[in-house]
Amino acid sequence: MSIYDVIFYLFAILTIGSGYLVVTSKNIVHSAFYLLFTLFGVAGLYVLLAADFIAIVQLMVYVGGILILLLFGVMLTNKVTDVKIRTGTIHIIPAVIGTGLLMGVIVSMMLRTNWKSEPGELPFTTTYGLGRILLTDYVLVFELLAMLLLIALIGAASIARRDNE
Amino acid sequence: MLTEFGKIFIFLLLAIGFVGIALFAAKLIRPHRPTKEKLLIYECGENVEGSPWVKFNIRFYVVALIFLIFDVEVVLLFPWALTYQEFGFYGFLVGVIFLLILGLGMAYEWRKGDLNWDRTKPNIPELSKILTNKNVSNVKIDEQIKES
Amino acid sequence: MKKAEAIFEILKNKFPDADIQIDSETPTEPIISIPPKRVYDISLFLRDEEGLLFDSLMCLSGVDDANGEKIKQEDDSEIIKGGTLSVYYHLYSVSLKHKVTIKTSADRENPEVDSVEPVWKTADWHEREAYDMFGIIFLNHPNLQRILMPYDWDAGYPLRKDYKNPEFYKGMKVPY
Amino acid sequence: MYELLKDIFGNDIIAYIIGAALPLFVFILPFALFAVYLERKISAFMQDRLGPMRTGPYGLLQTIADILKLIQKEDITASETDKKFFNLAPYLVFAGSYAAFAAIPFSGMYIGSNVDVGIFFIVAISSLVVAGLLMAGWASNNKYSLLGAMRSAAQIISYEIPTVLIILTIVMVTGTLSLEKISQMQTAYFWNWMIFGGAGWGLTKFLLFPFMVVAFIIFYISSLAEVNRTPFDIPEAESELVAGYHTEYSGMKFAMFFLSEYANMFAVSAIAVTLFLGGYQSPFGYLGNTLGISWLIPIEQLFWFTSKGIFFVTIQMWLRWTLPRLRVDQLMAVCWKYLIPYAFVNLIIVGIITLL
Amino acid sequence: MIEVGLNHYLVVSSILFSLGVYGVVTRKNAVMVLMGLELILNAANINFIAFAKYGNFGLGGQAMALFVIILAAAEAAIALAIVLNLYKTFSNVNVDEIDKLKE
Amino acid sequence: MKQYFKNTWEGLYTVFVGMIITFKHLFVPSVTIQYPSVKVPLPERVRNRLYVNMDDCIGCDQCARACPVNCITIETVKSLPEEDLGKTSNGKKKALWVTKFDIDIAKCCYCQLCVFPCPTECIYMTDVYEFAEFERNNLIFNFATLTADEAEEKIINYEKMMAEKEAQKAAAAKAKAEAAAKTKKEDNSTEKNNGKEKDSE
Amino acid sequence: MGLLDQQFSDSNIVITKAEDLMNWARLSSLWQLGFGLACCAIEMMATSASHYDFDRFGVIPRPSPRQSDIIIISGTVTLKMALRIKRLYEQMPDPKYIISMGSCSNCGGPYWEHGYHVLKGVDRVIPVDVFVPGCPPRPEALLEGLLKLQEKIRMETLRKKSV
Amino acid sequence: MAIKTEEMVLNMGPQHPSTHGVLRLELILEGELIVDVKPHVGYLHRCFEKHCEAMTYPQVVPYTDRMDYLSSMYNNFGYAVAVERLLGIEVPERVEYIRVIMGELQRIASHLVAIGTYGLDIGAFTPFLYCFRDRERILSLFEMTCGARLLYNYIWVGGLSHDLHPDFVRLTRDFLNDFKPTIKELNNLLSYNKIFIERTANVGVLPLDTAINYGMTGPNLRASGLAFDLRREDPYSIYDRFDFNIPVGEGTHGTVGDCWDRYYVRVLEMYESIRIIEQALDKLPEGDVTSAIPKRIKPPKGTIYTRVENPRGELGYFIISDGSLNPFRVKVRGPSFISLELMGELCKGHLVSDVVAVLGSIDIVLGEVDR
Ligand code: SF4
Ligand code: SF4
Ligand code: SF4
Repeated sequence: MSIYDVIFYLFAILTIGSGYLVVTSKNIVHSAFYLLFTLFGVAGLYVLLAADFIAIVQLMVYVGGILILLLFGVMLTNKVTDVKIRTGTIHIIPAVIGTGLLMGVIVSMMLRTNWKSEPGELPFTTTYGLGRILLTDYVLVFELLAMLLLIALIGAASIARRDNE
Repeated sequence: MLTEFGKIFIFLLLAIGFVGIALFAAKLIRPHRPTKEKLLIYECGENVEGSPWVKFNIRFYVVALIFLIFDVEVVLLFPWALTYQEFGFYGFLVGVIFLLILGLGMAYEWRKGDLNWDRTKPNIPELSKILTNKNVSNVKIDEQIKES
Repeated sequence: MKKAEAIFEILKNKFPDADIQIDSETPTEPIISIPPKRVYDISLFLRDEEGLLFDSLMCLSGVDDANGEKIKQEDDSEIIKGGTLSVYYHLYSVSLKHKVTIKTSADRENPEVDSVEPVWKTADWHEREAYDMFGIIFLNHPNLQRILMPYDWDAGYPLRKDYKNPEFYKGMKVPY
Repeated sequence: MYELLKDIFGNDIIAYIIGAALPLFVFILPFALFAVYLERKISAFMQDRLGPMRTGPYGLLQTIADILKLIQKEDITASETDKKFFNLAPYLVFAGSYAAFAAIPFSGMYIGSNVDVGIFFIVAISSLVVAGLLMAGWASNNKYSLLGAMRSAAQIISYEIPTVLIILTIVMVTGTLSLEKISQMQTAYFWNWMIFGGAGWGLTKFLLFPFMVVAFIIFYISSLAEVNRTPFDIPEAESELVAGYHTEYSGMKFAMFFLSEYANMFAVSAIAVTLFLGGYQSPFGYLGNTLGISWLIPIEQLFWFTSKGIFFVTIQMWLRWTLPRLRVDQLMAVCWKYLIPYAFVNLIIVGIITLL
Repeated sequence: MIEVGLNHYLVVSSILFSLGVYGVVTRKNAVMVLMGLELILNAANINFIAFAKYGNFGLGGQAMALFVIILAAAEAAIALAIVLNLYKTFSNVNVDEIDKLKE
Repeated sequence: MKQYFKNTWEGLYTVFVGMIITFKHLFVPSVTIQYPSVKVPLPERVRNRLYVNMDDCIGCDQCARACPVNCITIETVKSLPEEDLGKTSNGKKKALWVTKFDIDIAKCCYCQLCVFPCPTECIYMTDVYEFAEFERNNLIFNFATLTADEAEEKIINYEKMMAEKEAQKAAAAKAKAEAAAKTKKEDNSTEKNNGKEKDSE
Repeated sequence: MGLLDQQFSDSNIVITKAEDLMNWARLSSLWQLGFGLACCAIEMMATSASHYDFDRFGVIPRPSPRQSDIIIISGTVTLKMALRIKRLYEQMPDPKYIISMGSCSNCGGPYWEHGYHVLKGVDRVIPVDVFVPGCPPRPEALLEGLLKLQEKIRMETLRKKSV
Repeated sequence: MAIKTEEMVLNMGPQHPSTHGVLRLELILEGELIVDVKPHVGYLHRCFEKHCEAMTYPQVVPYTDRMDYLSSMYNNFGYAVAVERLLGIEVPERVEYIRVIMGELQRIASHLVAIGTYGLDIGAFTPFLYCFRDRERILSLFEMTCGARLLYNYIWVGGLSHDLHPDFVRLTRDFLNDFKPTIKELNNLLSYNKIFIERTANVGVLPLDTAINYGMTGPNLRASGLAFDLRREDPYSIYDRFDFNIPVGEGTHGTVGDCWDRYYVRVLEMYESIRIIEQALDKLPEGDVTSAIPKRIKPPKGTIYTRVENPRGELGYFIISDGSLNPFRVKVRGPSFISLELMGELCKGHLVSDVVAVLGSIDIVLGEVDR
């Protein structure tokens, strides 16, 4: 087992383990904190997949942005009576069975399919390449994203502001 | 092979290891004498009233929200900043349009006052509101003082 | 500018039914005494009346007159029965620059005085202090509770002349 | 050196740890202690005092005594805290702030990790710190802590935007994200530094100069805010929130926050130096070049880098002991209403200039 | 043990995906549902990037992942704003209860 | 808009001004007094620990009465007629044995009120301020020069004398009842005091 | 169970050295709980100000009791305050020290006789290490008290005290 | 329904870096917004009034020192004036002049603490130490004169405990000359600093009519725009002989009566005090300072309410004498007591940080609030 593999397993376990804790922990703030580790683990996986830029974007946007927003959201919307923030769960048993099945199906599908698996010649640094793609193939998407963000910004802010005057 | 990210990872592990070792070393030395009072939450020596885990100020949330959008924006700009010179003016224009669109969002937020932290005006104590009974004199106070 | 005597005349005319007196014997300042249950009316009048305009209450002090009957307890301490507790009001008019001293006395056993908190906001804490120290009860005060002493102090009113220290407060010895 | 160690151990990880990571650690830790001492001395001199005098000569051992004492202190975890996260938070904060050092080029030869997206990485890893602070504040179950952590998080994330915008400006000029490359570009003499418009003698250089100064000021201000220094130290504002997010922390855990705070100060200064002031480059050529001793150059570089870094740390302290602190809404206003628009405009102008 | 390859990543991603689904299905709290969604999106992203590497599609996969992240951010912002609004209206962020309240 | 730029400018400018001021102070010599090694001389009127020059004290109790916090305890015994206690430096005759002169310096508020009434100027405040203690009882200073035994002795002497006097008086009293009763009263009261002291010892 | 909780029956050179080092660290870095009660607090502030400079001794005020080693009771302790002081003291992590500064906290000071609301000596609620007399003590006196305390810490030992 | 942040009760104090002693503020917050502030006082209640009843008249003086420990001189001054009026005695000229000099020096010292700690509250540490450095020089002047640094027991009924030290006049002049540039420096460092102005201007605005109704006095009232100073309005001692201005708040950077005004009025008052001291030093007559001190103070039966302008405002002594050696009742009307009452009103609608700014600007001394 090479060092690469070790690190992969480490990150995989980190991701899945904390992912499990995210969905099962009773306290929603705990969930959010566990999500931090999941996201971090995923970022690690990205690095292993030679997507350094994406990994860092993951860190920056997910950990630095979405997670914080989620945390603030949690703190804002949850009525905390004493100590624990409990989130109710519904129909655990059917859900476990269902998702278990789903997982089985997907995993087996993934494994059965004969993916054309040949490590591509990815440039080691991807940022530059991504920049070129953005300015050529995806230039429209790029601008559209700006529009999307604008709309998201205005929309979210005005929804959040609504009748808060 | 140790990639550059591998080094960073080692660095992270080292940092965590260091904290672990330091805390462990401290554990070997430090005393441990908890008492009931000691384990109370500190609040200037008073009894804690209510939990801090209450619903929080919406302002923090709005800040985080605006931040998130801008964060995403600058993230997208990084690849652009690296490469736009290659495309000359066209490349620049793409970025500037992107920027301007978001600048518009910013301007909108500014106008709408979402960038202000709190929208309530601080209340200036007005005597007529504080005093409940009929009050004839107050107006006169001012006038008379000015005269004298 | 009005002298205390003039103010006394005005008050006398305005409130003929109330027992208002002036004590000009003290060498330093004449004191107008008014009945405790009329304090509110009179002070409102003093504040708002043209020509008086006492817009600020400089000081409000409770006093234990200690003029009752002194009874010796077996442990050598005294308690005082009967007599009065007084409240002194020192008023000042910022606009007209004159001052006056008003006094009211209430029975020691049932010391009830009108609150002037609605007239001068500053009286709020002063009255609480007087309550805290002397046990004078100010009627219509919005928040009459102890202010300087601990809220759960139950050993009486310390500035009364016959106050006696408790031995312990929450496990702490009080006397030296 | 690294190669040599690799040969000896036959394993790059161990070689790396011994050759690069540990020395860096060994450098940063004492630095934090030294910075605390420096701060106390500087503040003392500014206030016509003497500062620590009695522990060691001129109080030099003061911070060592402090840390030794902190080791001995009892570690209180109050009964109502959220213990798991309460204990986890120092790790996150410490790791987050120390990992940033991995990508900082201390000299031409000496860089923890020459990762291609270096500067971007540093910005991103600091979000770990934000999460750590929030965790600390929330887990403490203390109102001051939580308020402090909230403020802290809001502040750090907000000021990330102007920081990143300025970094973008630099990236546009240099065309690279690697701190190593940025440093190399500003080689040899101080007029090649980024703040003076970078290398080369074209018209661009002179046009860029004023905007680079503006960029530098914005960057410096927002980096102050990122490390919670006065005038942006409201999260731990003593006069309001007692000690902010680390109110409940005692003993060694507190020391971890403390160390990472000072390490952070150096980190942001180092970034400012790298981006604008030539990084590890000497302002007036190298002695090593003149004398023809090539191994001297990295040492000189290390010297220049640290002294520049410490210089800016000193300025941070200077500011701290001069200024009052802002209120939380003003803090946000400074960021959103002043720094970001300025940085925005600056970015566009620099973009136009670079196209010329 | 086989060397880590595409399949490993796919397995991780599908497990993460199922966890996400589990979260979405079982949790009542809207914010929790959102977290589940984030897990799902992350799982998808792992796939994108894994295929980008092993499937030799160049950087297209990564660009896709980048867009997904950005969309996720926008989605999170809007969704949380909506959650907030729900909260304003119903003082509650439990999805089923809100369902009931609507009637 | 103008306000906007003005704010920016003012912000930067005033910060700069402040920085210059603090920078200047870097080079202003510090005003610190390095205490344990350097001790500045205190002005002569300084009010610190009390000192009583017992040679001069006549035990008049004035200081104790002036003290607002009652932290001076003085007990005295009349000397026997044949004993000569000497004179104080300003020529007052001493007539009392000071058996106890305690100042509880822990209670003292250093107001100096006790100093002024002293007829012989033997109680005064010194410039000693370094007397921190681990035990509070060490802060009670005994100035009385007599040892406990001596004090005991003086009291006994005095009592003896009083007893003798009493006997004489008793004899004399028969002759002049009224006058004797008056003196007796006084004596009794002092005696009572002395008796009390004895009990406490 | 940390080292400081242990008590060694016999002393050896290692313990003595470690002890010395630890005592040295503790005595040179006494962080003070920033907290003043009355007039003495003003003198305490003057002590931290430029002329006397507490910082020379390594004493810096920390706002939170969790990070402080020494509490200087500087002023009159009233009954209302006493319980809070006790709690604040309790909330400090061990090892911790107390300096009682001024007559009031030593024994009630000028208020010992008629002070119906004054605690007559802070040692009635918490154990005091050093009493600094004075009303208020000069800053030098406080510094001297601190030196006394340092002396006391220097003598501290891990060895079992012979009973 | 607007989103309601839950109300949170946050304690500030009794142990808190910025409550200036042992004050407990109970803040009711909505997020960071203040809904209400409830001050809880009494943590320093030292039973002053009870002590007075057990003391003789001269013995009360040391206790007045301990009331407002930042302006002990002035407390002595006020008490002396009150008892003198009760006794109906005149004091020698020299005594009056020295009293005024001491009182004004004390005012400077007290304002220095107020300004310094205010800087500290806003987050600037250095001005605090500069202020204390200068204050130290005033303290050494006091120490030279009466031997104590903080609690002087200097101004007695009918006179003074000591005459001036021979060097006093020279040293005081030196100090005043050195001090004037320091105020300027302080202004540049703190008062005109943009951040400081932003923090204080338009915060905690106190309109005049409210101030009067609440009985606010001293710099706090003057900052609201009324030139009301007891030294002018109701002259005691020899204040009518000096030429000085009464600084009032002008709302330079915000509204009249905001924190900045309250702060700046104090700065300006220091200039005025310097002027008064200089005039007094010029005119200082020779004479004996202890001659008028009565051997036994036994005032006639009666009451007196006397007020003086202490650095914080109107310090009133209400003394009832029953003709014995001890006062029957002494009530003190402390300016801080009244100022603190207003805290709640002033803070409403502000942020947590502003509480500190408002509290610092009204400059309270807990010893006087609780007595
Ligand atoms: S200085 Fe004052 S308190 Fe001390 S003993 Fe003398 S009179 Fe009493
Ligand atoms: S006043 Fe002087 S002589 Fe009289 S007892 Fe006191 S010290 Fe002795
Ligand atoms: S000892 Fe003296 S100075 Fe200190 S608090 Fe008590 S009265 Fe004030």
